[in-house]
Amino acid sequence: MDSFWLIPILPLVGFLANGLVGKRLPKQAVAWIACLVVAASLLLSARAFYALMQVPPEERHVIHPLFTWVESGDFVARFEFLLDPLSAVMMLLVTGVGLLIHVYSVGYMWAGEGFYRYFAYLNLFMSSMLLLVAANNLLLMFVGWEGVGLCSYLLIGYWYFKKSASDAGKKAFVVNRVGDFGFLLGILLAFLTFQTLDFQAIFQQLGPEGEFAAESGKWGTLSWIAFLLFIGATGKSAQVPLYVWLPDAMEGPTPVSALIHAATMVTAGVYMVVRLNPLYSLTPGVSGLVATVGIFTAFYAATIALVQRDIKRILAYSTISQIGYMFAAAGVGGYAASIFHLSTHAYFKALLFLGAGSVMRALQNETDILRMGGLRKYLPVTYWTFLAATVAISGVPLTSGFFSKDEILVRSFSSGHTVIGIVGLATAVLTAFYMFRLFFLTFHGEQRLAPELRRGIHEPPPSMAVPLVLLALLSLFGGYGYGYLEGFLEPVTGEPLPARGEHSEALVLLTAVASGLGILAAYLFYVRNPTWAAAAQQALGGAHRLLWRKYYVDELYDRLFVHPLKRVSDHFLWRGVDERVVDGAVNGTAGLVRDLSGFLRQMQTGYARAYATWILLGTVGILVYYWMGG
Amino acid sequence: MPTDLHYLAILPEIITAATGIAIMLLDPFTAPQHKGRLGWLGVAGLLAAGVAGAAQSGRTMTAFGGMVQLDSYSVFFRWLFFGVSIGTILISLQYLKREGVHHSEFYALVLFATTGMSFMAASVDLILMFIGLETVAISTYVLAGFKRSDPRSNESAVKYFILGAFSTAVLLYGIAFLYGQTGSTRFDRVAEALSAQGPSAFFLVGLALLLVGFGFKVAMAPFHVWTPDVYEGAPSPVTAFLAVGPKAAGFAALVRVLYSALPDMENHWGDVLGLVAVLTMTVGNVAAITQSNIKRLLAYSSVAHAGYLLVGLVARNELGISAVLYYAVVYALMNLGAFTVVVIWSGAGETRVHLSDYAGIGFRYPFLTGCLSLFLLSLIGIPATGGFMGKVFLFAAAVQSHHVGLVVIAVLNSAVSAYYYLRIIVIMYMQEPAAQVPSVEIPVPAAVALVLAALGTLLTGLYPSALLDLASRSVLAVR
Amino acid sequence: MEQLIFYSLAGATVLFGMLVVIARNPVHSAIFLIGALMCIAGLYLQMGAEFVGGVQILVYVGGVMVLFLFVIMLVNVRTAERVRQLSPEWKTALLLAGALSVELVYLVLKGPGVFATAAPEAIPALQGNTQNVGAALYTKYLLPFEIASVLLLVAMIGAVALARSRMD
Amino acid sequence: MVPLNYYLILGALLFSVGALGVILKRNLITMFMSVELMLNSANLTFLAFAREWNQVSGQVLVFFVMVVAAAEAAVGLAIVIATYKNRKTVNADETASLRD
Repeated sequence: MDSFWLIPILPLVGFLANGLVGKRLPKQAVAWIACLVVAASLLLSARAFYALMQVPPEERHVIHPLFTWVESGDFVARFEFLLDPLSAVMMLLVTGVGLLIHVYSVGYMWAGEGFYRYFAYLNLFMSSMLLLVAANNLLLMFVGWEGVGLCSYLLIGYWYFKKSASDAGKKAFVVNRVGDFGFLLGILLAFLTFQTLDFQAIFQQLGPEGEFAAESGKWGTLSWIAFLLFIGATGKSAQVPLYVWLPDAMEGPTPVSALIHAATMVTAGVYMVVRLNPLYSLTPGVSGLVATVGIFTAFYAATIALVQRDIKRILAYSTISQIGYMFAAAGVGGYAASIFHLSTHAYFKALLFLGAGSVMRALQNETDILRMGGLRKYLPVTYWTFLAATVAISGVPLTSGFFSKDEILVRSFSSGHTVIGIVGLATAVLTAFYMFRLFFLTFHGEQRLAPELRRGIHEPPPSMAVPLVLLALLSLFGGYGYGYLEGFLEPVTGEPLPARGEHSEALVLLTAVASGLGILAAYLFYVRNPTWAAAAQQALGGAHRLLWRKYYVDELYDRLFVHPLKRVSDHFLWRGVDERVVDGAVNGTAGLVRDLSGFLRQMQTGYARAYATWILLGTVGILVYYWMGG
Repeated sequence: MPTDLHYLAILPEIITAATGIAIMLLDPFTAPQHKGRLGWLGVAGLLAAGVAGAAQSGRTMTAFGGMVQLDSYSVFFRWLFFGVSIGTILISLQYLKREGVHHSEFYALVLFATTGMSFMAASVDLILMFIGLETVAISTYVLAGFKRSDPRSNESAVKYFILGAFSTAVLLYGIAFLYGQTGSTRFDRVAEALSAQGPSAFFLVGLALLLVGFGFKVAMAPFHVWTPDVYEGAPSPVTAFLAVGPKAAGFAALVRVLYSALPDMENHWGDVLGLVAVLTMTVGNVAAITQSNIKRLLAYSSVAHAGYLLVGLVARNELGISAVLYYAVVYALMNLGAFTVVVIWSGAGETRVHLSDYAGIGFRYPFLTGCLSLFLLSLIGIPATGGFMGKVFLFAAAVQSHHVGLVVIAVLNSAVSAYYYLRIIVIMYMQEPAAQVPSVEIPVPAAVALVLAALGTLLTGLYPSALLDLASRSVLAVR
Repeated sequence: MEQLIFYSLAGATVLFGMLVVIARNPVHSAIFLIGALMCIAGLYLQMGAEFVGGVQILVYVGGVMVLFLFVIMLVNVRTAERVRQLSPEWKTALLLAGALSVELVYLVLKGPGVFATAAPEAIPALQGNTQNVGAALYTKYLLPFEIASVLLLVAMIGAVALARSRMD
Repeated sequence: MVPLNYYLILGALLFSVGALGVILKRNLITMFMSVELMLNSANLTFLAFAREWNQVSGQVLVFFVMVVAAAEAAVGLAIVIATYKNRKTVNADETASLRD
């Protein structure tokens, strides 16, 4: 158990090795290094997990200090890792899925240039993600938080020669900075409030003996902290209103989308909320907001996914939607349910992306599902594994997704959040519909491929197929351990809510029905009567366009934020009005007012006397301030 | 006759000044192709001065009639200044040769400016501080115009000089009022008189004019207007020096004046500096967004960073000043580093300073661009770099003293700043290179400076305790 | 009488100062500036600061201003004269300078005005103003004095480095 | 004896006139001359205060300021000459190629 601190360090070693000398190594060596360090981390995680299971629940809490990071007066932050049930589950998940995707990547990225660079970034990402998960204080968590963001940006823009890719990278970075702004403020406010950033010390103050009472009904400091941190979560986990970067992030290599933008990084926000559950439990106002934002995002993103045509974008909106479920669960107090869905989602969404990657690889990077169809007979392995993931995400009974989704709905209803439960059910129908639409259009029906693509469609090599199969098994059967998981997490997430209410059997049925409805509809529209789809699109012209353009949110943000900022910088501080206009305004009979505004515009005219004027203006300003105030 | 003529207390400054004089004396006996040796002599002198400073660390004493104070604070800044000057000389050696202005005056002036900066941090008397400041100013006027056949360098020097002289006059007028009110220029006497009389009108005038004078030196808005033009036109190593050395010296003296001489007016200067900090950050960052010349961009970035440093001053607590000291070091490391890359890449005649000249060179010059990326990430404030820790300390200090609004604006600003720093990285790694990527060689001394700056940036981010401890111990001398 | 001298010197100083700003020809400006400096020297003498007054005339008027005149001649006044001397934003400039003077005067009047005169500094009983200043320079102000000499060295090196004819 | 305030007001006026000159003039040399006016007003203020305090140190300070002014003049005029050699102008407005 003591060696668990190596888990985040090992991938860092891999990053350094590949980053520094990878250029000179053969590709095999690069791949082995990258995969082996992750495999070693996986082994250590498994060992740590096993070791935790052996000790009684109240002892499942190990801290490994590395060194004192910062110490100045009251301000102390240690570089130390925390091993408890929550971090153990997360580490196991991250390293497990991470290893499979590393292996898959070897085959997927083999042909391209910069092989070593890709794996160096990927290792760095693993290291940052594990740091985020293992951190024992908010500041260290923020380091991991920023680190994964940076890697995500590097990997989105990996194909930097594509303008769309580098633009998407920038967008991801900038949007995430907005979220991080909230996160950092939250950390600072937490420090101001608790005088510490250590999780345990904070929780102690939040506990029954601490001085903080629950802020039910009023919005106090605790609520502000929780709210600011949640802003960070909406950025990283792509929730409304900061979700806009994730669909664009699909410009990155597909395994990256699978690992970072589906299975792990984007769930960091959920992890953070669950990690800080004592805080969120005391702030029902913010928890309600978390649940509302989550379920709204789930529904909203699902509606957009209904009409998209790009296979990866559909999956991206589906990711946004599923993470919305996780937030909804966390918001209604179902922290264990949230982590449960997080893990099942990691399996099936990683699998969906890897499957999509396999399809794209076979079709030379075609992503438009309207130009696929009938691939079932060419790609049997991909077909069957993709089907496993699709039934799981659609919540077909007895698959992993069914159990986790059902659990979330049960939590919502039993805690009295009926509206959230109902919207959740509706979203489940939509999910089943758009996922099977994707599935049918890709693998069934007539072949709509461009003729030049029809030749040379072939299954991926074993290094890619094996991860697909393993993930398929997890997607199908990964949901059976929930009872155990809930008990295991109890020291962190607290007592589970009063056991499932009397309606839970009915809910199981409802969940199953919802998924069945969606699948049936998709079958009718896209397999049985393909003409219906076109007719529906015709009939719903306006609504369809609204969804197709994703509610025009990108355009709206451009109008609201990007353009004004540009205009301010272009016109106010820049060159501004050109010299003639200023001179003309001043030379003529212009009044004093225009004189002054002329000055404002020509802050950087290059004239020394204008600069002296600014200095003098500042002097007069300060003197006036003191005159008035002093 | 003062009885405290402790020359040992100013030994490091004596060494730097004497080295400067020695360089000028040896100049006629040095063949033009060997002028570099005089630069190395300067480095040796600075190292010796640093050692002399180290020998005195831990001691506290005043000397020369209570004009200069040897304490951990002055030792801290001495090391910073000596380091900055060594870095400047290292990156200048090749540059001066390349630009055909290899005169030993350059090294001598850097050393004299270092002497002046040292005195700015160590003086506890307004008049000594003023003379130190002027020594720095006059040396740097000349350095800015050192490429005297280059019209851009001329223009840079002209603007710097005229505006510098202007702000000097304002500062001096302020000192006159403080002297008039208190009958002394010594910080402790001024503080005594202030606590006895309260903030009268003359104190207010004096403070206001003092803030303007220092505002010019450290480039606070709206007194920053000279920075972009002067930084753009000056020879790049000089720009690096200007952005780092005199600015840090300005902060060193400003902190000392405000805390030692005018502590009882802290609400007066705190309020104004709070407003100025907001203005400075915002103007610097917003203006940097559309710059296309990298020197200009870094100039605005240095304005913005002056704003962050002010946040620590406004916090008015121990962590705040420690953070200012900490960030001054980190800021020096990352800026010297970034400018070193600019110096190397700009090529003969500094022709490659446009952002588009950096297009696609990322994988051709992995060492240069890797270092530059690191410095830029640190300027953004990405964790694991010194820039991040520095900002955390600054903002935490302000939060501790309940300046939450200020911190919100500061954090928002640093979020905005990510955009333009990132643009450079994007251009380097993600754009098509120009038709032919020019080849540059990386001179060894500059490479050494680059590696040291990069290591420092990383080290201060990964293990900030050591430096922060040093900074917080140094602060005790001021408070 | 004292008042009368003050008023006339002060009036002349301000007048010369304004003429420096108003004059079109830089040579005229320089000559007006010399006038202003002389008047200020007179004020110094009136305040009993003979040494400083002497230095003002010797160094400022005799040295610095002559340097100014040399440079003006060197850079060819003819071309300098033809350009417009005043900046187009003169209204704003006047407004700002006016505001500055009003503020400063107001704050001066608001200030304490008369001080509880402190005890004179304990300076060895030397005869005359010049001796006193000299004694202070070499005792209490020894360190600034030495640094000032470095400053002058810097100025010398700098001026030579910038203005010498091309040797490179 | 002339009251202190008279000198201070004279100093304030002279300072303002000097500042006006800097922001108004276009000729580098006359701009610099205006700065000299400002420095002198500071000196006058120093001396007036020194007389009020009955101290000699104020005079010493003035002496130092004169040293500084002389040094500034030497360097400043050298810069002007260097500029003139390259641009054939001492007009500050024509020395404005560095700008946003």
